[in-house]
Amino acid sequence: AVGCAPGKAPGGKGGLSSGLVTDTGGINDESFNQTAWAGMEKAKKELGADIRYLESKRDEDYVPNLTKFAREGRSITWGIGFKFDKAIPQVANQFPNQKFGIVDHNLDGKIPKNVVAITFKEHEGSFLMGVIAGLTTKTNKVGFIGGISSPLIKKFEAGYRAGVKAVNPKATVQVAYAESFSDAAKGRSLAANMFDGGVDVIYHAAGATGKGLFDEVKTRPKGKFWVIGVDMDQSRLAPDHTLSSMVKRVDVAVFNEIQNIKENKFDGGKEVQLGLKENGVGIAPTTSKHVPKQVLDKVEEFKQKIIKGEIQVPTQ
Amino acid sequence: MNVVEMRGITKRFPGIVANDRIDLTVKQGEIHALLGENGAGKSTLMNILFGLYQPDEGEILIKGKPVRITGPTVANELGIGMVHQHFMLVEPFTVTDNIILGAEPTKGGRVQRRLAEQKVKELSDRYGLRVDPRAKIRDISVGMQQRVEILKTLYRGADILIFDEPTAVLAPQEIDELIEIMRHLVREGKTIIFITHKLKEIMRICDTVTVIRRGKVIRSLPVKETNEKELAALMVGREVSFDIDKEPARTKDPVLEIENLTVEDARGIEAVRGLDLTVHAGEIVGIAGVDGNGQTELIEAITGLRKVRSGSIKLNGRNITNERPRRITESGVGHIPEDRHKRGLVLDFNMGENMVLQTYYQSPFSKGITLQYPEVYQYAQRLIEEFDVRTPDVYTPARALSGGNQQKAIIAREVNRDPDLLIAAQPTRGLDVGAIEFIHRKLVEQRDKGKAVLLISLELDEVLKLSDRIAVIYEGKIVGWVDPKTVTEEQLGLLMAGSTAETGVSD
Amino acid sequence: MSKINRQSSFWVSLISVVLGLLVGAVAMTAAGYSPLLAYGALFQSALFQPYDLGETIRTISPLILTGLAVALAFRTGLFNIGVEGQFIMGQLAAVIVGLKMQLPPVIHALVAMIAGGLAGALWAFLPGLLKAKRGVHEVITTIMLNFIALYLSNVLVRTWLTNGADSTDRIADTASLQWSTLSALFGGARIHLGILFALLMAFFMYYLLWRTKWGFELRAVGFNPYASEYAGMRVDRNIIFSMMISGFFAGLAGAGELLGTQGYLAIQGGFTGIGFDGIAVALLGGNTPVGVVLSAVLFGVLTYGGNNMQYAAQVPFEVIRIVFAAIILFVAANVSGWLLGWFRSRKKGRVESHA
Amino acid sequence: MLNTLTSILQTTILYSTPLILAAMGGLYSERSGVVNIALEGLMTIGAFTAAVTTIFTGNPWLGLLAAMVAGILFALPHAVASITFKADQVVSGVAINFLAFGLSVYLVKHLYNGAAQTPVVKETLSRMPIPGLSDIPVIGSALFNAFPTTYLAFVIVAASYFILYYTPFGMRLRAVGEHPKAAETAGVSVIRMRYVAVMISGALAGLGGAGLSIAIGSEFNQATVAGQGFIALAALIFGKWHPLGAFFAALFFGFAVALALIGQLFGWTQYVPSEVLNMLPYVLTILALAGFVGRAEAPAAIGKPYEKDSR
Ligand SMILES: Nc1ncnc2c1ncn2[C@@H]1O[C@H](COP(=O)(O)OP(=O)(O)OP(=O)(O)O)[C@@H](O)[C@H]1O
Ligand SMILES: Nc1ncnc2c1ncn2[C@@H]1O[C@H](COP(=O)(O)OP(=O)(O)OP(=O)(O)O)[C@@H](O)[C@H]1O
Ligand SMILES: [Mg+2]
Ligand SMILES: [Mg+2]
Repeated sequence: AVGCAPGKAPGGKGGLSSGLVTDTGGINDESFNQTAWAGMEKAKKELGADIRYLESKRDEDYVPNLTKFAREGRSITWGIGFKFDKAIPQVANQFPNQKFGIVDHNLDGKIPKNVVAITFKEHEGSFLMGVIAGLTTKTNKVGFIGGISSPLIKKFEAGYRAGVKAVNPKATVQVAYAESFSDAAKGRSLAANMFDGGVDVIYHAAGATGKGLFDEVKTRPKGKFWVIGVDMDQSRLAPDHTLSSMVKRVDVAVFNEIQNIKENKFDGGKEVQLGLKENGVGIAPTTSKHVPKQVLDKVEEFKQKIIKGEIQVPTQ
Repeated sequence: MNVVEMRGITKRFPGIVANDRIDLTVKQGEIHALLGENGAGKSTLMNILFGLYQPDEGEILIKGKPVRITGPTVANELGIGMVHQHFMLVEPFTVTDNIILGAEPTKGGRVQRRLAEQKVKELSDRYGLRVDPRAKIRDISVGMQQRVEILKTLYRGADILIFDEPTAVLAPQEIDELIEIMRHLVREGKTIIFITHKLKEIMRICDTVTVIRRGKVIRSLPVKETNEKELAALMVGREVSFDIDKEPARTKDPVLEIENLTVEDARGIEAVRGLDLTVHAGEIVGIAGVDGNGQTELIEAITGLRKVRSGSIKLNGRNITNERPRRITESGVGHIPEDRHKRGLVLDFNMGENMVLQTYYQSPFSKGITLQYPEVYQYAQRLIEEFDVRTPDVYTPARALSGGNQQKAIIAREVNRDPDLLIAAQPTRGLDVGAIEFIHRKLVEQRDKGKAVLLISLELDEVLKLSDRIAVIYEGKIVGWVDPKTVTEEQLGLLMAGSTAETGVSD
Repeated sequence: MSKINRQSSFWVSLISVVLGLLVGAVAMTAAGYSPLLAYGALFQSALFQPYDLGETIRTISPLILTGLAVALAFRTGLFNIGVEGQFIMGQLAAVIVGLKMQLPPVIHALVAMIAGGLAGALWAFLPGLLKAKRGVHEVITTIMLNFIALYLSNVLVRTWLTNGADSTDRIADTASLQWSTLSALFGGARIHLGILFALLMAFFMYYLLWRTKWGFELRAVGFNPYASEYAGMRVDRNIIFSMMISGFFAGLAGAGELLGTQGYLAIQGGFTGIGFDGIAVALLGGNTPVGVVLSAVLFGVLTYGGNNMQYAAQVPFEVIRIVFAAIILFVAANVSGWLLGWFRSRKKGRVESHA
Repeated sequence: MLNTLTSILQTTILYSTPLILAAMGGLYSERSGVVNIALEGLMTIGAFTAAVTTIFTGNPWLGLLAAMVAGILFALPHAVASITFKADQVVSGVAINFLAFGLSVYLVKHLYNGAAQTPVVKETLSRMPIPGLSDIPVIGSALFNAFPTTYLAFVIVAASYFILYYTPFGMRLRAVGEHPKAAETAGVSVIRMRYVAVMISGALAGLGGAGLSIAIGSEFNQATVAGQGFIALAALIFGKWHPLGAFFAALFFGFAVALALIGQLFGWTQYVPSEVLNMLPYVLTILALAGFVGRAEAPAAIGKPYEKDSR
């Protein structure tokens, strides 16, 4: 069945409008939902778009939330996070005249014409984190803490491993999954045990579980124990102990697509992959605070190699 | 001097006036009996005196002074102590802890148990109340629990003691002991208010008796000027016959045959040890014994509620040892359980449902998988009328009935199933004489219809009156058989206490 | 358990609901939001459009079932706090049948539903068994099994059902509970036949407990296991049986959600909370089938409509949870009964003083 | 090897501390006869209050205090409903859970611009080594280089044991939970004892929650407590309503979590998926219950509202 006629399109300059549906993390999750919203706000400021968001309490809420924006006739409706992989195509098919965007999933290549799928090459960014970790470690033991063992998180792990290996073949990578994105205590325990076992740099891709990592490292001597953040620049969680963060520019991606719509350049049915080359992933600006110049140079060198395709970063 | 004067006490509960302008005067140093049917309002009146309930009207004077007893603490301060009908003891606590609860001696915030135990010991020596200060309540006999209750009041310095049906749960020896204790207490200057359904006890030790019926005082008179017959009539409002017209038993084939039975109690200790027992059709066999000598385990073993270690139980010649309760019930066993609230009824079920508790799955109450409620209620209605169970209707939950009526309902259910063997455990505990009379008649009726009846009771009177033969149980064994027509209470008492039989009839 | 099964009258419940909404209004006003705007948005969005109505009914369906699951356990003297885990197991079984079996349309869905119910029943079997045979408190075992179900479902999704993906493929269309005619009627909402199962189970619970001989046993055991044993009933068997029926309901709820609403199973970071909501639904519904259905409707309306409150009035959704809490408290403490009594006595007093 | 032992011990303690505190809270309430399924909600409100207070004042000790006060305040409706209004205790506990969860997240969103979590708490409680003791090999750094909340938990367990079994207050509390009418006739106010017990339970559960947000962790979000209140309840029942029993049950659970975590670091995930490892604590608990713990004797009067005018 085709959805009922779109309601009155919301205002905004030139009728430009965008809706964002968060996953269960909520709008201010200090992660991709928040970054995505930052992109929306930029679109409001610079493009005059009318922007709204809806938070999802449960996975079942994705469809009605997306539908709500679609019925309002928003220029584009976003589903933020890989968990939208089933909801977006479903709603997009119900509303063939509306446009949609999904972040962090390529819908396995079966992307409807009215959908743009944005994915990030987290492995590339993670590779650079591996480079930093591999060059920083004194003990030749580095760690990785994952949230839930899922393909997306494994991508972080794989890139990181490759990065470490590329600069420090002697170093070993200790890996643990908390099987939760919200258990800070578990994150902290894992971190403490890794540190006690001789690890001196830990990278995480574990959401709020990862915050336990910062809690733990803060209590340890400065300059000896390091952590690397993810998604946003997390340096402020432990300014004296954070080497770097692997940032994902969801904001840029979201903004760009809204701009495309405004300029009638929307190109649906395709996956937009954002890697180092597209500035979709990268290293946090605060990295220079603790990471010495020669390491940064090395990072830059690898970055260029990846961009040029000289290095293929594995994804699993 | 009047230590207690209650004037015009009225207490209403929803739908009932439990105490209707009651006057009660108790003199210093006397044992004052309160007598009345079940539900007459005795406990209510005493709960008011002890501060648990507040009267709606009326006043109370203690030692001549008007008082307002707003709670047990106030009652304690006024020197009033109460031994309740249902014991107020904390099971997992020790004797000492129960006695000192609420008035603990402390030092530096810590309970002084050593000191308390010493005090308990002193008190118990002084009044002849034997207890083990360190034993847990759940491990001691009912008699000792009652002594703990008395000690509790004495420890708080009570000199007006209320005993609410203290003898209902005691064996004969224990009753004798209690009576001694009460006399001792009076000699020490205490005053006692004594509630009982047993007229004999009133005649034995009381000075004054006040009879209550339906919440009103009928009469208060010195015990010397009355007799059992008159008291019974006053209480019930009609003549009560104490004797049962019993024809000689016409004994037929054995119905229940138990050989060499061994059963463990809940703690895994052997409670029944190699017991033999036979009950024939057409007779009532009474089991006499002090509480805790394996009676409960014996019944539970026969009815399938407890596993048998060894030995055999046969019903009409068929082995039913360790069969499930349902099979045993179906093969013809009826059981009036000793704890009616725990085993006998589902208090939240209505009377109709309770009346088919064992037979709900049989025709006509069930058809296929469905219950046939109209049939259930019809049947229940019939039983309720036949057995004169006082309940508004069959849809009333069992919880709402008085103890006597609950018991009548159970008896109606069990008797009506027409079992070959009827086990009656404490069938009249806590009931008034009217109800007792009714139940006794029903048991004899069963016998006369050619059924086998096994009666287990702590009430010696009852056992003597109803039984055709009496088996004495001691430490899990039948230690002797006696003929109720010839045996004396003294002889029976001795046997129950474990002294080897010199008299008695053999099996 | 007698008190917990007390049935409160319709008026008492209604007054509690109104009072609960008032509490929510106070919470909103205190934080500077407009309760009128918020509640307006709530009810408007839950009920007025066919699409939303359909989605509201979809929200209600699993709540009825998890509510029934908790209620049935309570009725028989058990506290099944493990509905959440049984729900997950129901989802898991349904997705397995939906993906791995090939069957004709209606039959496929039916088989998947039944598989879900049975998986829930099986997951409840263990706590029932441990309670019956070893006296282990069902509250602990069911709490533990909730977590085990969560991890089990995740590992199976990642390893066996997919090649290391975050979520499974969609189930075969033959297994879907969605019915296009029905969806079309409700503007394309995901309303599905789960609601029929839910209502059917409500009737089933009523019939089982109050019309059959097994129900007689289950209730007797719930009220008084000792008397039931005395009456020849198998107490242990009944405990297991009732846990399993409870789990069956919970499993159906999970299967219905999967086959009707989601169509696939994803790796979960935590519980959905539908099982815990079931506790509240059951308690508010006085543990009767009709009560459960009505309170599920209330919960469903508030839950689905609550999403719109934030959108339309910027009020955080969580205020709805405060409203739930207040309603439950008011019903439990019989505040409205107390108020009614007070009101009547005042009215009576006034009449008398006039006379 | 010794290092591993230390790690396991340390993780055990870290993970069980909040459970111990909440279980002790549950102990008071349930021993007085009031079921406390609200532990989860009380921990939530404690965690929330502690985080917000510490952010505002910069003093985590004030945070702890505020968490206890908030716990008491939130236990009150449970007390009023289930003691005074004689509501079913499970129902009222469930309501408290809803209330605590709803209100805390509602307030977080209100206070912090729609965020699902508080900002990071800067002044958290950190590990406090006890001079001398913390140098003991193996156990030293695990037991005596712990968070203040851990020491508090240990002290509270010991104190609870003493209070329950050696003071008049404890005797009365237990009596009220076993046979309230008996206590009443002995001059103990059942109502007052139960109120006090439920409030203590709020304070301790609040403290347990605070540990999660300002000691082990450094923020409050809706997943901060994530079922630990229920696990504390399970530990209480597992420990048969005894302070030491509940203590060891909570430790046991923490130990199982530690095993699962450390197992990963030893690379056990090569053989079993990490989800399976993370199931370990729950599986072990069930095995322990089924294997050798068995039947638990609840306080006799638990769950029954006390009605003065009844028998
Ligand atoms: N708490 C109560 N609520 C309502 N009615 C009560 C309550 N307590 C007693 N009653 C009613 O008051 C009446 C008097 O009860 P009471 O317990 O005083 O009788 P009793 O003389 O002690 O009887 P028994 O010999 O069986 O002990 C009974 O009809 C009983 O139904
Ligand atoms: N809370 C209550 N509400 C209503 N009625 C009550 C309550 N408590 C007691 N009753 C009434 O008390 C009466 C039973 O009291 P009674 O003392 O006669 O029983 P009983 O003979 O003492 O029972 P038993 O000795 O077997 O315990 C019943 O009529 C019952 O309705
Ligand atoms: Mg009485
Ligand atoms: Mg009585």
